[in-house]
Amino acid sequence: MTESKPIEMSLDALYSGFRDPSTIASMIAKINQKAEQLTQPMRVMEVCGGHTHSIMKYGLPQALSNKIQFVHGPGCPVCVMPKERIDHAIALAQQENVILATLGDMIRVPGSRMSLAQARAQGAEVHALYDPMHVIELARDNPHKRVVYFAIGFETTTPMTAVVIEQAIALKLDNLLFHVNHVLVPPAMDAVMADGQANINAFIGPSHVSVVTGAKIYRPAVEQYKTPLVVAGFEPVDVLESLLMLVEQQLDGRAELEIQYRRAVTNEGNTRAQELIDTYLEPRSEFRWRGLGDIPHSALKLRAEWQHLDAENVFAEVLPQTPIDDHKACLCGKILKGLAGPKDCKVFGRGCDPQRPMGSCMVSSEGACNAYYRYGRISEEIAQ
Amino acid sequence: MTESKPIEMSLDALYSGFRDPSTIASMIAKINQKAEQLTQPMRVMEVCGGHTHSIMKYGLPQALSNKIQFVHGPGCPVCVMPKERIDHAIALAQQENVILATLGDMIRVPGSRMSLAQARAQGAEVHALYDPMHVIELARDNPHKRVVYFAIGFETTTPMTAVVIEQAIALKLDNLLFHVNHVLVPPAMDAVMADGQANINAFIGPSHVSVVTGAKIYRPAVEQYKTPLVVAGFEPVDVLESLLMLVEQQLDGRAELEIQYRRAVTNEGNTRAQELIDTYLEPRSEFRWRGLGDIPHSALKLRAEWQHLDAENVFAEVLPQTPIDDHKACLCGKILKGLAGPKDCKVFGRGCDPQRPMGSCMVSSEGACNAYYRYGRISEEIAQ
Amino acid sequence: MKPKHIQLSHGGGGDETNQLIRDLFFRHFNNDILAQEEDAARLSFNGDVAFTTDSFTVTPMFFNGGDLGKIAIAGTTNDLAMAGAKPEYLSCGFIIEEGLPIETLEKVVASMAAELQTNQAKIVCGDTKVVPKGAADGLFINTTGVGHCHSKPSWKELEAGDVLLISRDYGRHGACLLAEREGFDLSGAPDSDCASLWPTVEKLLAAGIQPVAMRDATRGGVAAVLNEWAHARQLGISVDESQLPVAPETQGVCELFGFEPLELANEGTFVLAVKPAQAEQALALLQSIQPSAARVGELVEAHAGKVVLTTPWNSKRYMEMPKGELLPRIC
Amino acid sequence: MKPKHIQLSHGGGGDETNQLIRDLFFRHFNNDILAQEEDAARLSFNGDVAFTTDSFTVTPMFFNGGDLGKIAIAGTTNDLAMAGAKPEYLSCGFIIEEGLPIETLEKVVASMAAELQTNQAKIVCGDTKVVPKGAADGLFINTTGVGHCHSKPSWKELEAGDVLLISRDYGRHGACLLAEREGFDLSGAPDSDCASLWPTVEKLLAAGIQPVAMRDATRGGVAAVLNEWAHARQLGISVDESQLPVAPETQGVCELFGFEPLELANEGTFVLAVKPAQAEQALALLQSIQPSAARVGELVEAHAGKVVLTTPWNSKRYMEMPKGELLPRIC
Amino acid sequence: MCLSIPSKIVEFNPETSKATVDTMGVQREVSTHLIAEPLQVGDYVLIHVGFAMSKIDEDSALESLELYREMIEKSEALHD
Amino acid sequence: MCLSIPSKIVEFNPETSKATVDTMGVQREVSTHLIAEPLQVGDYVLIHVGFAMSKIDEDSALESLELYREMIEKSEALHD
Ligand code: SF4
Ligand code: SF4
Ligand SMILES: [Mg+2]
Ligand SMILES: [Mg+2]
Ligand SMILES: [Mg+2]
Ligand SMILES: [Mg+2]
Ligand SMILES: [Mg+2]
Ligand SMILES: [Mg+2]
Ligand SMILES: [Mg+2]
Ligand SMILES: [Mg+2]
Ligand SMILES: [Mg+2]
Ligand SMILES: [Mg+2]
Repeated sequence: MTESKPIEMSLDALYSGFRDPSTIASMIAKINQKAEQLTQPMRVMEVCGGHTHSIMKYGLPQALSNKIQFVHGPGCPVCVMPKERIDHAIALAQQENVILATLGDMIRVPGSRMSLAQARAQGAEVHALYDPMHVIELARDNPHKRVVYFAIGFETTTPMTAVVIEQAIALKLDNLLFHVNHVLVPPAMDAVMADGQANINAFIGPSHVSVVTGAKIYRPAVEQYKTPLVVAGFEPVDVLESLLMLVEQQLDGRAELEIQYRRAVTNEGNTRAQELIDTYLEPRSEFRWRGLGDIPHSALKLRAEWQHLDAENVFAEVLPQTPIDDHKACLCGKILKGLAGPKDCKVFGRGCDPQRPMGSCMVSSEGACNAYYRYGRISEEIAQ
Repeated sequence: MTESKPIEMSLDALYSGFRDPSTIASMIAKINQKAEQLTQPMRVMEVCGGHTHSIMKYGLPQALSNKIQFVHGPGCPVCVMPKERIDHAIALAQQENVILATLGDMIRVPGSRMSLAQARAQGAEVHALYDPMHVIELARDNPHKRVVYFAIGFETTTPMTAVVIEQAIALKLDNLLFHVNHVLVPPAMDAVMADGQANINAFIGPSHVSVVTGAKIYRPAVEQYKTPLVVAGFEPVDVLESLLMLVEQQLDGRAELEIQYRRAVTNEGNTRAQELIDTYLEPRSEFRWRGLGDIPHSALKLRAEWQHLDAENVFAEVLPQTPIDDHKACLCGKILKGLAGPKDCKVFGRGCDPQRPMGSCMVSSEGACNAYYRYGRISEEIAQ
Repeated sequence: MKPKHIQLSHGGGGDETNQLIRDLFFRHFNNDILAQEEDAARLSFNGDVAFTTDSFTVTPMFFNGGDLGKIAIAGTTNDLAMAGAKPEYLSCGFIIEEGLPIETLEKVVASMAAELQTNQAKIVCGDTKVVPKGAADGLFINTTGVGHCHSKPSWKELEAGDVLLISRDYGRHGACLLAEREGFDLSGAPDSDCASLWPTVEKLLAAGIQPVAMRDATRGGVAAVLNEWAHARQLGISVDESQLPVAPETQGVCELFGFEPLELANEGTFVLAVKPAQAEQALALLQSIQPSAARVGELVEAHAGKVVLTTPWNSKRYMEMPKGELLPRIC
Repeated sequence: MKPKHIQLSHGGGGDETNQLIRDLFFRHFNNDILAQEEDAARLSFNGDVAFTTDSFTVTPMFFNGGDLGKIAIAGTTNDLAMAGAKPEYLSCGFIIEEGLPIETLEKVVASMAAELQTNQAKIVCGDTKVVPKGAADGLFINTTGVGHCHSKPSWKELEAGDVLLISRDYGRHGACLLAEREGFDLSGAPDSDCASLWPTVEKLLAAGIQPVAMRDATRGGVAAVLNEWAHARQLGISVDESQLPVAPETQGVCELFGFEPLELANEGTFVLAVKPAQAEQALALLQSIQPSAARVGELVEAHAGKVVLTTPWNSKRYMEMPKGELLPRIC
Repeated sequence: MCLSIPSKIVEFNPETSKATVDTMGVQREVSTHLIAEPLQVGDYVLIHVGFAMSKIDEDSALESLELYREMIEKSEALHD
Repeated sequence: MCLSIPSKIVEFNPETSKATVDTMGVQREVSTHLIAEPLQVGDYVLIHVGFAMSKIDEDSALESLELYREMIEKSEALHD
């Protein structure tokens, strides 16, 4: 075997390189080989829904040793959105001369009576955007209507909302309001771990949240819960390399914060993005998460000086304020802590399914119950 | 033959009674018999387009002696509308957030570049109403737009516009404006007769204009031009009875104002309607008529105190002000005076036809050229 | 939360589309061919067939005497019937606006199913598209029909001397819809004539009537049919005005707005040309079904290309080809 | 002042309608049957025919690789071709929004005429409706097609062991349209695959290939076809993920918005099931027409009703039935 | 000019100045803002673009109709 | 969470804070408001909902890829 040429940088290298089947296969082999040495199964929570998607799409659980078990975390912004907030969006969209805009598949998520897609079908004006900046155009093109941007997402998407707020202020767009639902990863991790019950041995840390925040935000959790965390990229090779790093920590008895996704994540993150967020937004005293309940300081809102842009303030009278509890039978809280699996839930597949989700974990394809409903039984079935 | 029962009042009697084929036949026979005594053909102008319609629809020229010749008058509000006024309507309709509303088939009439129907097809918001009161609803339903009522018609339709103005003021509808094009019959009759050239021996006076104004408005013309006028209903029997009355006047050497349409027309007319008109509208110094040119005091406008409701005032900047002359080849002026017939026009049927009218008389089915184009040649053709 | 309104996802070609097709269309249109669930229906024909299409949009969707669904079947089966063909198989294409209540859709579909029954015809293939709110007006339906020819009437066979009959009083559908137009607000207007004509045609053929030509007087009304025939054959058509059957309430709507009943649309009224020898028998048969059926005139050599109305006092005038958009007359 | 835009009067059934039909539709679709000017076309058939319908709405109306007119013909002739039938006769129904530039309509009609040519098929009857501005989105077209069957593939014949081929790389049409969606503003997206498939099917049949089943992967994409087949036959379908042909630019659009190429619509790409003995020959023939044609998997007894993808590292997962509305993924 | 048709009042509400009128069996609501005289159900009025524009003088109408009947009778007598 | 994809800058306008990026042959305009470092054509960035959210560290990416290649080579060597 001769020495090969150095790899050259290219877009293709960035894609194919991290999806390469042979790399995946060797990485799997290497993990499985190391995992042999684990004395008991390692329960790894991927915090982020994007990772859940990759893990499912590339069939990693099947390929990996039973010693590696995945626990799907709370990191899907549509799944964790409590019904009362979706009801807010619908109530706003149903106002005369109000246009509600939000991102992508958010409009499919059911509130207590319907989804935004259903509200739209019934006559409310709802726009599913790809690009948050489009609300600026929407507000400009509809000077006689008020446009409400229903802002959702974890730390990844928050800076984009901040840019839009900045632009709206600069352009004096007085018909553009914001309904802010940006949630934060660290408090959610705390909510999972805090009671000491959770059965989680390692974390795969979010990719793009970390691009914004920097890896530093996970340090307190790693230290407090003595649980290793590797910030991982989204590609299958990224996820596998991170798993390898976690297995190695486990075998070494370490509980450290590491970064696998070094090509995009630093310890400090994107400081300009952080400053922008800080200028316009501040933590709420608490926010209700579907599946996890009320979590202190777990979401953002507009700062006091921008109250006139806050749809929660401007439309206070028409927004329903009753919190809606999770369904009693729903085990999402336990599932998120690694204490139960979807099959343990009495209504799984019988009352709760992706078409009519009863709990957070069934809402989007990144939820644990949803993923299990769709893929989970495949090993049994394929085994035939 | 026994004495018949008295006729009873009913809607049917009001319709069928005045359309009864035997009555029509006897009336025709009686007129033709009397007309024998006329030493030369009697040229009767029906001032009103509605009468033209009846005369054509019931085939009266064919049934009547050649001694009775019809001259179709200027009394069709859509035909006499000059192109520059239609251009106004189009310019208004094409404004952002302006809705233009007008009555019925007005939207088919071509201006200098297109009709309102074409403007609508190109994106302007144009409503063809049956009932002028609907502009009130239109203005209410579109608080963020301005609604312009393009008011058209002779004295018949003017009081309805006055009621709408009254309501708009009472309801403080500040987004409802008026573009007033109401025209007056007496100045148009003057324009036809004034130069002494016109070859007209008798007038059939309008039905419903007269309901509003009373027959009194024709007295000056009858006296000045020593030409008899009979105010006639619209039904075929009405028209025929009026003709009979005119033939009798002619034979007696009289030139009087008579009313055939006594069931609806008095000398004084509807005084409430007259007062309403007077409250909101006043004569313009002059108004251009298609076919007849500029005629002094021949149309109405909003009174000075209602200028803020006047679209001609409010939108002065966007309204084209160049008057558009009739096509040089067009003989409408002469045709209206009974000095020429459609066949005398060089472009009749060759360049000027109902689909692309060049002159006033071709515009609507009540115009002389239009009527002749459609019906006029039938006697020749049927004779084969 | 089963949706009560059509959503874009119902048109996406996925599970929700399939559910809609199965729960609604298959249930109401159920038949052996549709049950094959092939994208294209397989049919078997021998000999001459007629093939015709129409798209249906009607405002309001439900009106006195019918609805969009009834029209969507009657309209296309009538074109087959007018061609002397038995309506056998139909396709249907739905274009649905996001937000249409599923209940509304179901009413329309049930009405289609009932009207298919009248014709003993089947929907054998279909298509469903959902467009975003505002991109269509509720529901548009296309139906395309095919069936064997039992007779071959054609306007090309029209000759001077042929007698023209009309199957009932005309202008009802147009008057009915005008009355429901926004801003007209009428009551007491006529019911639409909306109906399938094949049963009538079948009886005519069974009685030995040989129709020279038939045409249902839809858009443009009776005036359009007669003018098109006169123009196409370059023959005259002579119409006796006093024989024209119009219901008083149809006339009433026309008086109010200055419309001409001859120009109003019909959805179950047809003009039939027969040889003089069969005119009386055909008329009697038509009148046994609709008493207002009438003999309206005949084809003549004179005034080629024109339709001429004769009044009782023997004046004549042209019956004109209608203008496109029906607007209330001002004069 | 000849109008440059469609007006309501063009749909009124009067002179203006007739002019539009004559000047535009007859001119472009000109053929012996249409020239008869009957409301229903008269055709002659002997034996089995396929009959299918589709309505077409596409935003934007013109896109890279095609337009509404091309799709309107290709879509329906493809359904006939997939049924093993030669596209012979089509009807077409236009629903036109008031205000559509007549030039636009003519471009669409000319494109239909060209695509008919590719199929050697004819439009033999039609219908035109005009709806008020705002009541439709520019132009909707329904076409319904009929033609003799030259073969009778059917999903009902699918059996375990049958090999599944795809005629070219998939997802292009969906990716092309997504790129033109408001707010997406992409350049460099793939051209649509929009094309008529009968010429390809004709070659397959001529070469002696006996298709077990064929389906064009339109709305819902390849994922919908495979899932429907698996579900309908209660057989499994096993797909080798590494063999699935997707163009890089199609993949690019999907990466940007989180779509799955298998779920994107195609308008000229089909899945073909053949017996294993004919698989190689059929694939070679398909590749001679489109080099990206590929063998994607086979029917199996296992995991009945499901489509299972196998990765190169031998992991398996379900290929899912697409959700209805394509929305960019947030996660 | 201006189409106008005889109709019969079947309902009348002086407070809203609205009447329902019948035209050959078809009913419609019209405004009576332009009529100064008292109106009542059974009256005949002329309707123009949604407004009653005047009452119809029944005596005069009947007088005309009687006149026409006489005329026909005379002319028939003539032909007899 | 949150889909984000590597793309290459093919055009950049610092005044409008807009860049055109290429993603597997597809081009799109994105906002660069969130990037503090200087950008230039040829740079690789991560794109999320219409924004460039960070530059990609090329050295680090190549380092990973080299590592993977070595790993494969080793495991192949193992199997040989
Ligand atoms: S199956 Fe539904 S109800 Fe049960 S745990 Fe999962 S999401 Fe909750
Ligand atoms: S034919 Fe036309 S141009 Fe000639 S007089 Fe009549 S309207 Fe005028
Ligand atoms: Mg709203
Ligand atoms: Mg406007
Ligand atoms: Mg048809
Ligand atoms: Mg039809
Ligand atoms: Mg027909
Ligand atoms: Mg289809
Ligand atoms: Mg089809
Ligand atoms: Mg199809
Ligand atoms: Mg198909
Ligand atoms: Mg038709």
